[in-house]
Amino acid sequence: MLDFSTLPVALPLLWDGVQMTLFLSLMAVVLGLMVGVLMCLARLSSHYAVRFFAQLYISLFRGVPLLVQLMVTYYCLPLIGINIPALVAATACIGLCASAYMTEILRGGFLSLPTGQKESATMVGLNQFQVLLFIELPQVIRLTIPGIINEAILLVKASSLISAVGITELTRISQNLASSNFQPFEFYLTAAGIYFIINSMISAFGFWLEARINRRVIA
Amino acid sequence: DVLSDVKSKGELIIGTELHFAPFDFLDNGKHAGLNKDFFTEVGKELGVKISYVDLPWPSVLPGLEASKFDMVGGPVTITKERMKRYNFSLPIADASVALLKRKGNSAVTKPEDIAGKPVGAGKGSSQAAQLEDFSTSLETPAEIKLYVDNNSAYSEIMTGRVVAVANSLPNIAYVASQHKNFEVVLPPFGKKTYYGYVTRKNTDSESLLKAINDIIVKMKADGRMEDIQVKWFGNPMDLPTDMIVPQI
Amino acid sequence: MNKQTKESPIVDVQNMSKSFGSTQVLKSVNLSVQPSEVMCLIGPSGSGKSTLLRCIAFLEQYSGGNVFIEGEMLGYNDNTDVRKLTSTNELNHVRRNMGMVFQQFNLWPHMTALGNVTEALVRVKKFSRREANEKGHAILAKVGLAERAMHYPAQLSGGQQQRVAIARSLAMEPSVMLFDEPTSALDPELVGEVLQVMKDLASEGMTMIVVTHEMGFAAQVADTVVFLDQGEILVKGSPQEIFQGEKPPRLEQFLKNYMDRNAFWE
Amino acid sequence: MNKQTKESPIVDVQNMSKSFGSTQVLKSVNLSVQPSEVMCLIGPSGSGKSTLLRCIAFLEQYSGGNVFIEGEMLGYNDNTDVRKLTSTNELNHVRRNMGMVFQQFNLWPHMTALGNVTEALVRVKKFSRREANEKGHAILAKVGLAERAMHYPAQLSGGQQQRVAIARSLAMEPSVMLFDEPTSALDPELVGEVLQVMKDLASEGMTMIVVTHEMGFAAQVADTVVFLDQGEILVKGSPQEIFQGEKPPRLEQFLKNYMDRNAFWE
Amino acid sequence: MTFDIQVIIDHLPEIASGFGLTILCTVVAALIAMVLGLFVALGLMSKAAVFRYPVRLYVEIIRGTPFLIQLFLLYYGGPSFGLYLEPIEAGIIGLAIYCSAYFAELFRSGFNSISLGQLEAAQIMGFSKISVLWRIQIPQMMVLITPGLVNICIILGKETTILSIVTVPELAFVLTGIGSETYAYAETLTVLAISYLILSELTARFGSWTEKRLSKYMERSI
Ligand SMILES: Nc1ncnc2c1ncn2[C@@H]1O[C@H](COP(=O)(O)OP(=O)(O)OP(=O)(O)O)[C@@H](O)[C@H]1O
Ligand SMILES: Nc1ncnc2c1ncn2[C@@H]1O[C@H](COP(=O)(O)OP(=O)(O)OP(=O)(O)O)[C@@H](O)[C@H]1O
Ligand SMILES: [Mg+2]
Ligand SMILES: [Mg+2]
Repeated sequence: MLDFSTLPVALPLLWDGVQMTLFLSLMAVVLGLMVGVLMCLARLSSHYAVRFFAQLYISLFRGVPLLVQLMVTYYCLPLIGINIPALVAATACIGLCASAYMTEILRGGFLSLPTGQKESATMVGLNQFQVLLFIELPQVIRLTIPGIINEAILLVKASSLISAVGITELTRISQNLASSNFQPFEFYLTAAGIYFIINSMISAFGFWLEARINRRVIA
Repeated sequence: DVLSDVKSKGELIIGTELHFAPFDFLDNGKHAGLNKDFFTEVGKELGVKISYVDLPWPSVLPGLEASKFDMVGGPVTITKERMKRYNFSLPIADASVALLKRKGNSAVTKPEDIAGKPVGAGKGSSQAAQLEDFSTSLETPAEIKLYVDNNSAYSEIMTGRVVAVANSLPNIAYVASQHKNFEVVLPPFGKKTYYGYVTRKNTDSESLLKAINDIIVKMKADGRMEDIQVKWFGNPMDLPTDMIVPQI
Repeated sequence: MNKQTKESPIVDVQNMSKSFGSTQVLKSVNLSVQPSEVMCLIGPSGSGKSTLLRCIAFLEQYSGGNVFIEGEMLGYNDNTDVRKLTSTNELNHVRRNMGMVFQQFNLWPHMTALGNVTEALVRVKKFSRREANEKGHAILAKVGLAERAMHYPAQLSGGQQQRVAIARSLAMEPSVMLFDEPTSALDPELVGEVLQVMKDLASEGMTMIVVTHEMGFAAQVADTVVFLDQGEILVKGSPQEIFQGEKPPRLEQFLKNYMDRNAFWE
Repeated sequence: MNKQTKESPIVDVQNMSKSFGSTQVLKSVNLSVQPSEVMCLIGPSGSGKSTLLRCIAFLEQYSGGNVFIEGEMLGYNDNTDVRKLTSTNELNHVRRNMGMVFQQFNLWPHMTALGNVTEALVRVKKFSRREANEKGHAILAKVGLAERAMHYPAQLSGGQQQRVAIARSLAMEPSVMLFDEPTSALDPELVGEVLQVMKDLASEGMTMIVVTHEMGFAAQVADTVVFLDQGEILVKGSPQEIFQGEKPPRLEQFLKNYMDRNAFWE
Repeated sequence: MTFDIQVIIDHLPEIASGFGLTILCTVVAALIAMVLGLFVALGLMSKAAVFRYPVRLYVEIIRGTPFLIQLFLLYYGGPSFGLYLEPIEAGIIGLAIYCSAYFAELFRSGFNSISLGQLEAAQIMGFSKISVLWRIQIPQMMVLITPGLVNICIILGKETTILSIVTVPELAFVLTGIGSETYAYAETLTVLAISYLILSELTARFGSWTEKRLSKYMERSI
């Protein structure tokens, strides 16, 4: 019933889509982690205003659907004179949206560290920034690897929304192929398979990383 | 203005959606269709490179307004409402509504047979609006289902959730010619409508619109337009040569 | 074993008081520790031993009184009428004289034993990695862990972890070491090795303040034993005075409880 | 204090052995506990005390030998040549005779003290809530916690938590209680209250097996003290025999370590 | 482009019904997904490999592929296997299946976080497995995983926008429709953004309220 005969022709196109999907997801994870760390610090700050700002940021970027964020950045901002290239808009939106989730994931990590760790670092004279960078962050990242990997998988899938700003990635290519050949099932199944492979690799990487780190840290 | 900008950067950027055979689609993995052929000629006439931005349909008109590209090169049905907001080129194809059904389905042999039955159409399309009008004129109105994506709608004919899908004749004719499970229910119904290309409604864009219209006229005169029509519709299409007053 | 001379004290606590909310946990405590003195703090649970130690390290802000470390005022600027917290820099400047060892070791699990010991040398004292490692190995050897330098905390027994924690503090060459029940979280079998390291330190002349429930250690190693009860110093004296002399009833009761639990040879 | 009579034993361990992977942790242990007997297991860390207790509760499957609880075989059916695990029902039937108290209390944090005590009455013994609460209050009163019935574990001190844990076991009216270092996780000051509850139980005639590092308790309360070393029973006898008699060198060393740490009155 | 609030006011009834449908789908799907997720989690932790591996594969496939594609295959592909679903049914079932995989992983982490000792304490008192699950494990787990549950519920709420591909007239479907009819893009996008903001804010508030209620016993008051 299914007819995959057109697939060989389509594969190079799908490969282009895969590359774009991977590129965007990677950028988003990196941006999301960096902004996430900053926002997390803001969220845990002792200054009310800073904390409030972080809370607002999280509500906004976690609450508004990514598609809407994309549409607003790309199609509404030009109306007030801000013109952002599609790729930048897409990376920024996915990255910032991811950062809101990362913030919460990382916050859990920071809160779960025993306070004694910080105290012992203070007592040997490390300053706040050094404690954060050398003592806390590496542990937080280790503790939150499963959450981060989860988020990375969600990002790979969320990247399908960026076709709304004219960037062609895996889902869009599959849709184009599906409608041009009138074979939606074949191409959607193929796309699903590709996503599955990508995401399995990400989660396998996560397990590997966790095992590698935990081998030493948890006896 | 837009035309001189296009010429100075040597590139005309077209926004469209590659989901709409025979105007824009992927053939063996490459962009093909009537629009592609037409704009290739435009490129030659203006001496510029043509590039395309592929967008989901709900993003196409917002994209035009936000100046993300120079014009919409996907065919848009010319309507009164839309003309208030955008400028249209001369008609480039017939957009009259017809029905697509499962091959051999004897329950629907003429448009009126859809009375009381589930029928699909593209959400927000002028064809959907026409179907709506037509349906209310029937004794028992049809049950209209709106789809975000034409392709899903066509799938529904096979799942049996709808008996037919209304869309523009050129589109469904092409679908039927490519896919042995479908056939077109003739004749078309509703008011006569046409497809045109769209530019922004401002003075900057007028020069571009005029250039496009000039090329359409020129191509009609030298027969290039007819070649393209035969290639994609199977036969030449009779189109008005002046700007029309839309009936809907 | 009385090394007490009348030099200027290393730690000088004057009238220190501390409240958490409305409950006063320390009530005007006076304490001074001379160079090379080993002071043990004993007392019932909740009497404020940990709080006192943590205030001396300024991990808690004391609410009244003054603390001087090697003559420098800790934690506050007192030039004006209004008390003002010192800057982090000034605080670290005073704190560089102190090392602290916690009940829960608080090693950094993502670094090896050597990493734990050298981290501050590199970050704070700006040693090169090579110098730091050299020094780190030497100190680990001193606490009997030369072979365990490349082990992560999770790969070490509790006793070994606590010895790494001691080494980590020693690396910064503090003039006084604070210990908060360093053996309470250890399996009984592992207590000995940690106490041994502490005894060695004491005999080398390290100044130490030790909160402990190990009466044997207090009796054998301390120069001064301080019995704290309900946030006040009830008795202070040499081990002989505390354990054998005339005792106030609270101390008597405290020591009797302890003996009852452990006596099996009468 | 010797209540030992030659009735049939409540717990009878015959030739029990246990391996984790390739390491044998228990080597052919024989042990029998008479009604109302209090047996204390002592020994160095890692000697297999916990493992022995857990095998008696069948929380670990022992690999060789037999265990009988009130004459019933525990954990396996031995009718055929091939050993077969019993069904959960049969296991629960034998286990209803045992209560166990753990080092880490293992209270259920989402239930009040009363909830912890009554849960099994309701779920297992099918008491009505009202009956269960009545009985629960009575037992909590017995361990001195009448007023704390509605407190959650997090609102109780360690000593109080451990007493709730004991009450929870008592509620099921076991004929033997197993304790695995019930006071090791407690602040020294809180050990007394838990030991007191255990002493009371012993004097009421409860049969108990207690793994402990509290030599004072063992000396004062036990009928039999068993010294375990490297998975074998090295010595077994009355407290007098163990603590004052002729000793094998391992036990001598073990007790000497213990005394050194705690002696402050010589 | 001007901001014309009148467009929104004119279409308020449609928008309200779209929003209602979005909430309905979110809530119903979340409830089904939690129950389903619990069973999947039990499967994931089963000692029998014949159970564990297929369930693991289920989770990986569901988590690894986009919801859009799953829903498309369910709704448009289902009839080939005799599975005819109404759009809303398909939407809710699709969402529930999709989120069950995420919930399952969350539940699994929750189960793992409960100390073995607590289970042993119950075991030795003769609790049945069901009693242990229902009285000991689940109540405690909820405290730990509520933040995660809220996260997934928020994601679930936002995934409802995808139900438009199966013609469920939820909020995004209604609003993009209004947008393409009236060209009021900015207005409709704003309404969409605000509505989802409200929805996820409500979810988050509900989450922290539950968290507070659940965790009263975790607060240390001594
Ligand atoms: N952060 C805090 N907030 C409120 N009260 C506190 C805090 N820390 C300690 N306390 C209270 O201060 C008192 C003294 O506590 P501290 O920890 O100093 O006692 P301790 O002598 O070290 O006891 P232990 O032997 O159990 O360690 C106790 O009543 C305790 O409840
Ligand atoms: N689940 C397990 N897997 C592998 N080895 C184990 C396991 N449990 C215990 N052991 C090993 O069995 C030996 C005996 O352990 P056990 O816990 O019974 O000692 P113990 O006498 O109770 O010590 P402690 O006084 O420290 O509690 C130890 O060497 C331990 O490492
Ligand atoms: Mg303390
Ligand atoms: Mg043990």
